[in-house]
Amino acid sequence: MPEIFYWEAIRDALREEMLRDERVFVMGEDVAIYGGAYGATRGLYEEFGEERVKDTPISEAAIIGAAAGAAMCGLRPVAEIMYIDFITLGMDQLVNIVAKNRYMFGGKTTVPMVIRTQGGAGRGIAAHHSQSLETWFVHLPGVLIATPATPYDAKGLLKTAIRDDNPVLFIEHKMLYRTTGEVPEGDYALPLGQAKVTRPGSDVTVVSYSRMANRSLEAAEVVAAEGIDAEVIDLRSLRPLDIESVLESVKKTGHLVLVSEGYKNANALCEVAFRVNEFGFDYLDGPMLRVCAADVPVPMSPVLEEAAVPSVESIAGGIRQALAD
Amino acid sequence: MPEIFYWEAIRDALREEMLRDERVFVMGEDVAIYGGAYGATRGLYEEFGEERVKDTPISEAAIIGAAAGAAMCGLRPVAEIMYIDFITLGMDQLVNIVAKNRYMFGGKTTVPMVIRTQGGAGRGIAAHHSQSLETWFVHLPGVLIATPATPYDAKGLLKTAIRDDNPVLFIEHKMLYRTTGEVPEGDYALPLGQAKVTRPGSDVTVVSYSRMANRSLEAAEVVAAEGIDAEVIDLRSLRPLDIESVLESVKKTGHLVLVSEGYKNANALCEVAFRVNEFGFDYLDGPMLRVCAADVPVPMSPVLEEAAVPSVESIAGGIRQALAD
Amino acid sequence: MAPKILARNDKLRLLKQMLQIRAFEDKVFELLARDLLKGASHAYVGEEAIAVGACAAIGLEDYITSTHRGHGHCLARGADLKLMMAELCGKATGYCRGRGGSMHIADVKAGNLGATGIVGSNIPVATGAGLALQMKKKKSVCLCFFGDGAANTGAFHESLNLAGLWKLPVVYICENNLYGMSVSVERALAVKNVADRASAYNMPGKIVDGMKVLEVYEAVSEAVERARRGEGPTLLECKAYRFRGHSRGDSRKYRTREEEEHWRARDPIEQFKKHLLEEGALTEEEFSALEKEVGEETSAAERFALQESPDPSPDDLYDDVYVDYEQGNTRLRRKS
Amino acid sequence: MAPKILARNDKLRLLKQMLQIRAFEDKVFELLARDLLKGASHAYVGEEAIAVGACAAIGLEDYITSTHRGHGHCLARGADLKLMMAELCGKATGYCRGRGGSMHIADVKAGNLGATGIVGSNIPVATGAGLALQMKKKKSVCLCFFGDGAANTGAFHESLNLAGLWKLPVVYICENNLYGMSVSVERALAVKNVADRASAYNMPGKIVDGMKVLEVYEAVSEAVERARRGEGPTLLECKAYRFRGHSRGDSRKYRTREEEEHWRARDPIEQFKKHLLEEGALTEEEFSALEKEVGEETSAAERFALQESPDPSPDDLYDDVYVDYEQGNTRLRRKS
Ligand SMILES: Cc1ncc(C[n+]2csc(CCOP(=O)(O)OP(=O)(O)O)c2C)c(N)n1
Ligand SMILES: Cc1ncc(C[n+]2csc(CCOP(=O)(O)OP(=O)(O)O)c2C)c(N)n1
Ligand SMILES: [Mg+2]
Ligand SMILES: [Mg+2]
Repeated sequence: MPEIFYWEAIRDALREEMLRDERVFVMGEDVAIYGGAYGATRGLYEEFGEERVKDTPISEAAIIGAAAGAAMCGLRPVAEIMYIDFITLGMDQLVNIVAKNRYMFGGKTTVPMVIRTQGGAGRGIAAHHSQSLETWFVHLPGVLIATPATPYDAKGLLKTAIRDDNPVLFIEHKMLYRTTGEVPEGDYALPLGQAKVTRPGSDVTVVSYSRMANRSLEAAEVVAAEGIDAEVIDLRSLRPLDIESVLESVKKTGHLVLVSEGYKNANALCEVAFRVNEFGFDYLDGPMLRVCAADVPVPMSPVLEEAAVPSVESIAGGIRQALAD
Repeated sequence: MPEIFYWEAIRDALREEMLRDERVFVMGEDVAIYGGAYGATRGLYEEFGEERVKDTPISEAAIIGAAAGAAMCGLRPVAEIMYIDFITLGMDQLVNIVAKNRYMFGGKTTVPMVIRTQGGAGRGIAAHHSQSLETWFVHLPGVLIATPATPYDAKGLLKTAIRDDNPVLFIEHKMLYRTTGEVPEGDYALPLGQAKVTRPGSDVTVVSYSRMANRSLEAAEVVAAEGIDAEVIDLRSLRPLDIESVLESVKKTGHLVLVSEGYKNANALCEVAFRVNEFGFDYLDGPMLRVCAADVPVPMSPVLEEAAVPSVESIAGGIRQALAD
Repeated sequence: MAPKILARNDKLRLLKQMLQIRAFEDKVFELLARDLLKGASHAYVGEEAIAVGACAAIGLEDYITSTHRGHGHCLARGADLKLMMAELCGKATGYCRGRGGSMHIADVKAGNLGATGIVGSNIPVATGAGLALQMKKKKSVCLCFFGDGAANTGAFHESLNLAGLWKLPVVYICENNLYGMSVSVERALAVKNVADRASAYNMPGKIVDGMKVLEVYEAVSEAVERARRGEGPTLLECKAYRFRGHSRGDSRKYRTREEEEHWRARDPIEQFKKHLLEEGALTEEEFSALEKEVGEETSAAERFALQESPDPSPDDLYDDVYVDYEQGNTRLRRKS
Repeated sequence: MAPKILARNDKLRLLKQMLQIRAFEDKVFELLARDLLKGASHAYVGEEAIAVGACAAIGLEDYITSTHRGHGHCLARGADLKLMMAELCGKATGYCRGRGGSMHIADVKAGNLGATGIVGSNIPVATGAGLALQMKKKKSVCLCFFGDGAANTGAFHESLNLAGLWKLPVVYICENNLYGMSVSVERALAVKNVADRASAYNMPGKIVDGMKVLEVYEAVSEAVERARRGEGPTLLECKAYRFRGHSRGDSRKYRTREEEEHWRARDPIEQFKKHLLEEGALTEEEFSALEKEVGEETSAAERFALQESPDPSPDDLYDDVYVDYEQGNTRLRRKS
């Protein structure tokens, strides 16, 4: 299988879906001529023209709201919000229109749209460009949420997101665009809500998503050298949430470590913890443990930034502690 | 002690703080002539004039952002966002400016402001006027969060919020404005971060806040008749969070029920659950249980609305189940 | 291109719609007072000419977006009084199966993209509808209703800029009823007229007498034709007045009784009736008959809503949050 | 009231500031290329006349708000090059103790309310600063810098409406450098000029040659005087050009090399230098000496940042999220 970049996987998914379905189009800031801040729409403008690849003004609320209106009128917009930090500017449209219109209107309309955005730290670009805000949307009925960690997942999940009749928040990670992975040529779609066991293990379950799923895997290798056999699960989507896979694993291991780049306090993975408490109380041999971003605005200084989000070492530390508790 | 309405308690706190400190002022939609959508600023305009009680255009982002600017320049604004559902429109200002400026600027500035808003269901006014969105802000470092359930707490906590040098999100509940309670005359302030045991008990701990704290108390009386002795804790503020009081109680009871009017999925009280798991794992005699709002946009129909948020009966059911598990 | 001259029948239809809106809302407020209807209802009474005149200018393939004060838009767009009343009463038979209530009525298939409880929040949606119509190369348009208060929201600005830039087929119709809740336009809008803002978005702006249904009809028709020709959006400001308070329980202390009287004397229904009488298109008897007919329809709607319609079942609470997925207790699953 | 005529010394100070900005940023890009500096840096090169001309028009009691392209504002407001460079390098000695970096420099006590990474997001903050000044009955003002792209954000609209309505002492200074990242003004703004929007907020609007520092100084001085007199805000649009790409890694394929050449020929420093030479306020020797001085200051700043400044300690990570509270492992507590 050919190895391609994460950004290419996204670009390919967009391109193939635009070829497949003429209702699909792309809009957002700098998505056309520039090809997207992280290059994920490169070449689309040249191929499809400004009819279907639309640069917009800096107007996040209008981008999300107009995508919603267009979706209700039969198109399938893929709107890009350049950084998830900016989604705050279109929050009302996302929360009160996109997520609610179908239900609020009695199930008689659909809002089939994708919001592509990206989050995460790692570039030293500080508090307004480094957040991981997915938790808010896990706490919001009405949108599905994909968080791919690999090129393979990115392509397959984005195709599903575009084809799904529900609004989907598709959250990429800025530090993954230039990572590579094997991706089969041609069409495939991956279901939302199916976690992937990326490393089978028997001592402790590590649950994560997005970039931290990869770091968790690295951490598992670190502790493997110490004789700890960790099972690593990449959730891949936060709604639907594949809690069964987690429960099955915890049943086997008795220990759970949750890893997220979101702020620690009230992190979305607390939901995973709560359900494990609910449905797997007796599986647990000790407290569940979490390794999350510090509850501080992400600082610019590389030293502080590194300390603010989970590292391979802090995840490994979490795994050790979970077994020590 | 005189009994006054919740709205009066808020009005009195505002009035007394405005008399005490001339830097304090009120701004928001319909806060002046109208006296606030729920009447909590009634009389202030007449007493203090439009200099210090300012009706604004319908511009939530500007309200929050201007309050932040004014706060950084030495005033102490109390900005009202009429419904927490509308805070989505000022989300960027709240999240990226209000909550972050101090830290991001190296601790060299303060943003001493209060955002008063209200949430909750109960009036049949549907999905855009009935949400309980506090969870998002629990998952946001930089703001303190008060959620008073009684007139006494409302007055005492609002005074503290206004005097605090941090930004405080002060979340009232629309169904509480016309409830009454004893409030001492004159000045008093209550610390943020101190939960209140509103009913001591020995069988199970019920943790809640805002209107649901009152409902939890009612539910405790219901199950008391069946011989279940529930301890009820009103958190009163969600940041700081008084986890010690919860732990102390669970140590005694061995069972925990969490009650929130926010959406169930990834509800802020999962944070309480997580910490109990972390620091009180051995206290628990069974799974923690939660009674939250359904994961649906709040429907208008009274029948559905009632089904969508915790009721005395569903809380009582939760308490019973926690002991049965 | 001049707007189509309305035939007598058309005019009588407009009159009837205005009467329907008023009768419907009088009934709504009666039911609110009797506690048979819950929630908040924002009355359109006094502003009937705007929705009715505007919707007369569009066809079945066109869209509208509405507001929190949406009964008029709905009815003028051809909604069924029964389904509307049922919706306001939160019944399973209502437009939104009782989930939306007054502030969230929609009928997307019939071209009504819905009301909203968030002031200004449908302006981006209407803009997106315009985008869809443009991309599909339809000659259709979207009418976007909003209030004077909404003209100060960020959503207004971002949307009108986008529409002006992309020449989208949207007609932005500001219903300036002089107040946003209690705050008068002078205390909220930095300029005198909302229409003065059109030039900031490279679109024509026009002030219209919102108490005159034919003036509204003509202005909207012209803007619609412009949009259909691909020349882009228009901002129309219809000056009007809401006769009732903002919502129930509003003591209206922000405005004088004199001001109210002044505007009541310009009642859009009375004016239109007089006009029709004068041009011989209507007799007093016909008017009474129309009133009676509308009254009966309203009563039938009330009956339908309160006596013939079931409440939604709590068992259906979780239905339709998502398409093709079902929410179980522990997990949201794709239906197979 | 005409703006104060600048003395020779003042003019040389302006020239020096412009040179400082340029040298500072050249150094920043050098350090970025050598990987000694992390993060994103948006260069102000080409636009120096705006910040320098504008900040010359205000005093110590006044405020500014800045943007993501903020080095110029900072330096013109009197920032210390060393502390700035340290901040960009994420050092403990920087303005924000290394937490802010390029996009978040602030010095509130010295009247700089800060930069921001969110386009448009300081426009409400500046408006609130104006409100505070008005309420405190100060004669001070706030200068609010933002880009052409920011003029299409909701925050712009809501803020300018509020300022126009309340006559706040704010001067809104749009730095129109023809692009918002890759999107040209023609492809983003529905009207020709941002200043055309002033009338929508009941304030004067004026287009200024942003490549001429004295023109900027005069226009801002006039607007400042107006604000100090209590007559309210002004919207100034300074037309300029950023000589570099939007940020590092921008291949600038959205604009032509000819266009770049055209603007480079209008270099604000060259123009001002020429002007001063012509009026005899400056000699070539003095200019060289100035350049040398600035070069040395820049090197000193580099040295300070890279050699004399420690990184922040990870132990301080949790400091100062809140005033008077400390974050422990399990609980945020009020310090006693
Ligand atoms: C974003 C938002 N802010 C505030 C409100 C509360 N509110 C409901 S209607 C209204 C006034 C709206 O004024 P306008 O746009 O002129 O419409 P009108 O009610 O006069 O028809 C307000 C402030 C709201 N629903 N949404
Ligand atoms: C709200 C928001 N949207 C998008 C971005 C990404 N971005 C950073 S700078 C920029 C262009 C800003 O244009 P303009 O306001 O003209 O300022 P300039 O960079 O030209 O100085 C964009 C789109 C952002 N930082 N914030
Ligand atoms: Mg109005
Ligand atoms: Mg620009």
